[in-house]
Amino acid sequence: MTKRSWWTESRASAVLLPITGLIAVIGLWWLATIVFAVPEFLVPSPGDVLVRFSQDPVMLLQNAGVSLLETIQGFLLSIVVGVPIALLIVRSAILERLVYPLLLMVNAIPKVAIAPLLVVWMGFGQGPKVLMVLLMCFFPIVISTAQGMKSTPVELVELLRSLNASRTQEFFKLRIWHAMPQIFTGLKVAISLAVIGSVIGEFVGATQGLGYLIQTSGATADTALAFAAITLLSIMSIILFYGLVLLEHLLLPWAQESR
Amino acid sequence: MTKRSWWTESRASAVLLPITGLIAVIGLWWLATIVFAVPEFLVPSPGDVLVRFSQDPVMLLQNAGVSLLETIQGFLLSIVVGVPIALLIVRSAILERLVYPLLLMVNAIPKVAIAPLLVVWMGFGQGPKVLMVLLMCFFPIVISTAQGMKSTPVELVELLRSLNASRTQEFFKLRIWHAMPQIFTGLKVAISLAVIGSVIGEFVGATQGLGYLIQTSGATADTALAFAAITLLSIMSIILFYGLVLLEHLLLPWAQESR
Amino acid sequence: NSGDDKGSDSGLQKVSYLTSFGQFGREAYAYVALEKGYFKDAGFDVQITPGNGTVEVMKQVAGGQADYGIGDFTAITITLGKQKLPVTTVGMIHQKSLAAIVSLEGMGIKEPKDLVGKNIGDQPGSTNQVTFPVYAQRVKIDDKLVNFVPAPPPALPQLLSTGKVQGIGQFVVGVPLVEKADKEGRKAVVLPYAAVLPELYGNAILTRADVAKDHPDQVKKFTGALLKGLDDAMKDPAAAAEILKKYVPTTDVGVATKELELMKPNTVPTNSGDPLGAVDLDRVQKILDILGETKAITPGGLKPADVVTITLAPKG
Amino acid sequence: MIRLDGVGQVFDGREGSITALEKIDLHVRAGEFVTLIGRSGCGKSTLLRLIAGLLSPTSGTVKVAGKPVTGPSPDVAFMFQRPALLAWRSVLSNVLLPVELDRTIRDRTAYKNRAHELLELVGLQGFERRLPHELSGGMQQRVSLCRSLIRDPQVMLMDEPFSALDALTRTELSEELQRIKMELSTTIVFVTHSIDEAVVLADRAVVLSPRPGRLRDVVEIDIPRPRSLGQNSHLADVARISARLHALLSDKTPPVAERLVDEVWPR
Amino acid sequence: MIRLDGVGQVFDGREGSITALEKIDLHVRAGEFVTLIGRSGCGKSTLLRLIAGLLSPTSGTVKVAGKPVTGPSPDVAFMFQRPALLAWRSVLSNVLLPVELDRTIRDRTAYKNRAHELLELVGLQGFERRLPHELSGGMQQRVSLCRSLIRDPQVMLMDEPFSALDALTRTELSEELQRIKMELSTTIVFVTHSIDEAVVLADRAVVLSPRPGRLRDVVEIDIPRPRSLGQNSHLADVARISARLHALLSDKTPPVAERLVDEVWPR
Ligand SMILES: Nc1ncnc2c1ncn2[C@@H]1O[C@H](COP(=O)(O)OP(=O)(O)OP(=O)(O)O)[C@@H](O)[C@H]1O
Ligand SMILES: Nc1ncnc2c1ncn2[C@@H]1O[C@H](COP(=O)(O)OP(=O)(O)OP(=O)(O)O)[C@@H](O)[C@H]1O
Ligand SMILES: [Mg+2]
Ligand SMILES: [Mg+2]
Repeated sequence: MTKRSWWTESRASAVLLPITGLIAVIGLWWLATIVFAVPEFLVPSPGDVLVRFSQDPVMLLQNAGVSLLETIQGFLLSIVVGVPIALLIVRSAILERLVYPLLLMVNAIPKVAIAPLLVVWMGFGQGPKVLMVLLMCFFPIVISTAQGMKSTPVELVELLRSLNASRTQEFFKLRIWHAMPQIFTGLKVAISLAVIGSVIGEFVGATQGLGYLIQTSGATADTALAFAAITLLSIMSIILFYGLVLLEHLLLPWAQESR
Repeated sequence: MTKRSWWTESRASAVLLPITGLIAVIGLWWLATIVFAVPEFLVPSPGDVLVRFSQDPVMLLQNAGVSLLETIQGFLLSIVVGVPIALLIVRSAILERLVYPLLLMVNAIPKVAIAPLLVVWMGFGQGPKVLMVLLMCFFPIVISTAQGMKSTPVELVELLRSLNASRTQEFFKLRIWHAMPQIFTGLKVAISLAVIGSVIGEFVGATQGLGYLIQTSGATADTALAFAAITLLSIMSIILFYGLVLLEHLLLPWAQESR
Repeated sequence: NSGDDKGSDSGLQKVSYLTSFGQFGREAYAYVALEKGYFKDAGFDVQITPGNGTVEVMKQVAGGQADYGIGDFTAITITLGKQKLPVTTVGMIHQKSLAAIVSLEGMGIKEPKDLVGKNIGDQPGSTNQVTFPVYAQRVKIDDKLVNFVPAPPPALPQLLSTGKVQGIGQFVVGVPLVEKADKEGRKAVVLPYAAVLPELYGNAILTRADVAKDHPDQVKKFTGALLKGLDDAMKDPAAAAEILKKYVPTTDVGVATKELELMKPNTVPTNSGDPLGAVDLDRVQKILDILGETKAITPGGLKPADVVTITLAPKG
Repeated sequence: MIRLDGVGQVFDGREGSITALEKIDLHVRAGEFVTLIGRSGCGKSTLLRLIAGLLSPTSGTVKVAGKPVTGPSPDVAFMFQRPALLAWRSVLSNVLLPVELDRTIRDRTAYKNRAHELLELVGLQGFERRLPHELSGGMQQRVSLCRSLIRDPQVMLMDEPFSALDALTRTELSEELQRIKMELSTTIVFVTHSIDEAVVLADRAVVLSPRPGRLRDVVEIDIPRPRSLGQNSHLADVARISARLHALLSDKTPPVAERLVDEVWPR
Repeated sequence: MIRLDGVGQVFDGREGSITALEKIDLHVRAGEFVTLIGRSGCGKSTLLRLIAGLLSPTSGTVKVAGKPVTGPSPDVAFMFQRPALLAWRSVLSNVLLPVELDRTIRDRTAYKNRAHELLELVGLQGFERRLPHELSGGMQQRVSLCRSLIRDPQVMLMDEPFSALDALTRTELSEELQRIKMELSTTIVFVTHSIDEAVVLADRAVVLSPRPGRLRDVVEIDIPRPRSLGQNSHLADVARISARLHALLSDKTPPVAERLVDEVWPR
């Protein structure tokens, strides 16, 4: 039967369940710190983190805002850069074979290792942070867009060809649409990486942002602050992820999921 | 016409073109260092890197071997962990909503920030490195497996249901297979992250591996060594990636690509 | 933000400055100079950015992203021995090295001899690790019998207090942090290198070689202002920590004050009469010799002038 | 065997809901061959999906073998309107899928032989190891047909099984289907667009009216078996009934379901 | 209009190659209505794909309007065997796809009206804004049919356009198709499994032999138009030609292609 219970279908559950999950996770974390008597300087309990957060809520949120902005800028940029690259890759097998090694090489570089380099090149502004986000998250976007477009059924491609569609039309009227669900999968992977990218970017030469906080607090043994920052980061990442899920729901009503 | 030139189809091109691409990249790098007169301490030229490599080829390759092993172990582990999680997620919407926040939270943590924590917990062995690889790369695997399985056509799911297949059979006879192309997309994203994961793992408490080399050389301004290590890393990543491409080709002859 | 980029709105010259690492109490003096207007009086509009360790600071200064920076003199020397980065030092912050091996009570380390057979966590390539062979020689132990475990600086206190390592490479000013990190409240055991290696300097002021050559007056004015901040910070550490807190809200004033107090003896010039920040060429030569001896640099490969622009160093 | 009482089905969509079926009362006896005929979009596939338990009705009840349908059952085989082959499986292993999924089956070789037999019957010998995308549309449909025949279910629901087949193959397969029905007394509900097919195969032909699908009429077909799609010895009978069905299908007046049930319902 | 000379098509697969077509010589005149008939899997779709330029023959040449086919052309419309609708587009915008893709078209509102007209013709009024998955199989096929009719191409290639349609809809649509053909003198190649359809619609019926597909015979049908699928005033003619086609299809002897060409080829 394809019927579902009201609970699975309801909007309330779509919001309440993730929150329950989150609370469960935090509960587990709390329990673990108590049961294993984890010292606070290693892993502070959620309580410690909350206390630390309440000491400087404005400062923490401001820094989170900085990271969020970089994340979103870099993420959008990587869509703008990644999708056209994917188009090229799908368009020509030769180009694909020439371009992939380059992408792989760039992608294989541990970003932490080149963060300082970016600063030396681009200074201490937002530039290198946004670039870092881009570097972190463009690859999943490129690859899932490309694979999605390549998996367009031959039948539909032939339809467009028989209608004498130009290659451009083939991409924008067919392949991109067909690939949408897979593109969203790529975006969902990318968004988490984007968040991390902003943090890694802020490890070097930043004076604000959650990455800066983590860096500073790590070195001042203010573990609670580091965890408060990481928690904010996780929340940011979760919100962005569910934002994408929502967007997918709104934009792709035709993409049926089967369970 | 679905005809292709012999060149696009030939096996030679599948090997030669990527190599050409690679050489082009290296050429560009070389050119850039000359044209912009990039000082060696910032970005050494491929020549410098090659010279540095030839000074210690065995040492470098040995360290690369260590990283490779960790990468592969962690990667396989994350398949073993990730696919069952994806199964659970697809199986139940409620579980999905409960589990995703946890995954997202774990995934959102900047791994560099918790590398020391892993060492504190697990000591200086290979353990924390493999775990780091796992943490880095399980998410793309989970999400692409889950999305791939969810996108199984309703028609085929109904077929299996009408044949009275158990849920387990539905997953192992249908969904997993249908998701295969998308799983491979996830694996391709994951493998690059896995390589980086091993390096980040080696930043802390390691005495061998490419990450250790990068860390050491970074601190002694032996930029050429760092770049030699990064180059090896890239090569490793490229080889692993194309290994997956080959595997996909062998395992999924039915997965047609359209261009 | 290059050296001769004049004419901002306020008529001040925009200058960027890098701390040696992060924004700890030990870096407070720059903020003191900023807060008290010493930089402004000298004609500078200074932007302070946290650095990421000596080598990165050197690269960023050499690459033109920063005009001045702070780095450990030994690390600077070793790096310059390997790579001719276009940087030079124009003054000292620490007249004695802050390098030390730090342990906690009850871990079996009371004196240098106890180090044998122990695990010491440290950042690869740090001053502590690189000069350890010399230190070992002076305290008459075999450096090969001490096992260094590489780990990044932020992880070190955690590794130590969980007993994964029995000692860590740390600056003496880091001791309050180590003690704060240990929730069992154990006291730190400190083995400062300066006790047996009085020749070594600590942090030095870095600038680009061409700036030092073309704009010596500017450099002198800048170091003057910075050292004035250092002087104030040493005279009243608590006030300096408060100033730091203003700029870096995450600062723990207590720890910062303690750091500055611990740092104080190391900033005092060894030759009486020398001003704050002075450089002694003979000592520089001695350091070069020591590093040559341990093969940290090629023996005879560097001359003092390659490392220091002595003409710009503060003089009495 | 199959009993529908006041069954209705409404689909909700973003552009409003569609009433696919309304007040369907139908009883199919055990061993009966019922063809379901009606204009495209009148709800034939939906009706089949309801019986198969792939859909639960928005109103009314569906019973198979006396039990209310709550989900698919092993005794009911369903052949879909589209071939629904698994792209990664060869023709043979697509046909054997139902056997593979049934864990109560011990002796699989017997089924393997049966699969080869069936494939030969539908003219696909030599294609056993091919993948679905190497087949033509009609060949795919034939594979799907073999798959639904591989086990001998009590009830077979077939959604336009012969639509992509040529006249000859169609004739051959309709004979096989009748043979199976007679040997095993399988209950068959067979959707078709072809009046010929409806007449030649069925014990009764059920005519649905277009949207919303209601029962327009049920026509008893009492021509002796075996009958053949091609040459037919009962041409007159076939023609008469065909004309009747044709008229029923063309009729534009809405059916009076209640009255029809009273008249035609076999109680 | 369409000319095939010695056309052959071999598919290579992992399990060996399949010869789908062999030595096909065929000439379709401008404005002619040719039906293509043959057993399932004999190569009808392949032949159509060759003419459409979606496939290039492994041997021989294909010419349309005197020019060798190297790829799809705007003058040739193709209706696929499967509906091939874009899942993310409404029915209306699926129908309008060909217009949307043609950048030479200025006046789109005229086409919009035409689309509504066509949808009404096939009985899909009220479904304009639905998504394909909300339609039944036959409804999807009708949308696909409307799509192929929206522009008035010189050549129309139709692969079993009526296979999922009921008899009535089929009759109505066959009339529309003949009307289009006569008004615009469109050249139509029409694949079908139904001998009736082949006879009633065609000027000539081309019979292919099963694997490898060869031209078995070409039958001229000289019944006056308009003809109707349902009631027919030329019953005797239709019956005669149907019988002929039936015999040709059942014939198990391999065709002698060369001889046939000599006999039947209109030069
Ligand atoms: N892509 C392909 N790869 C391999 N073989 C193919 C392919 N397409 C068609 N064939 C083979 O070519 C032959 C003719 O196929 P085609 O689709 O033209 O048949 P058809 O006459 O249209 O049949 P139907 O009436 O069942 O649609 C078949 O034997 C089929 O197996
Ligand atoms: N999943 C669905 N969502 C919305 N409407 C649906 C869905 N499935 C079917 N319908 C609607 O229900 C009606 C009946 O559809 P059904 O598939 O049962 O028709 P059918 O008689 O099988 O037609 P055909 O002969 O064309 O296959 C149609 O009007 C169709 O639009
Ligand atoms: Mg149907
Ligand atoms: Mg076909």
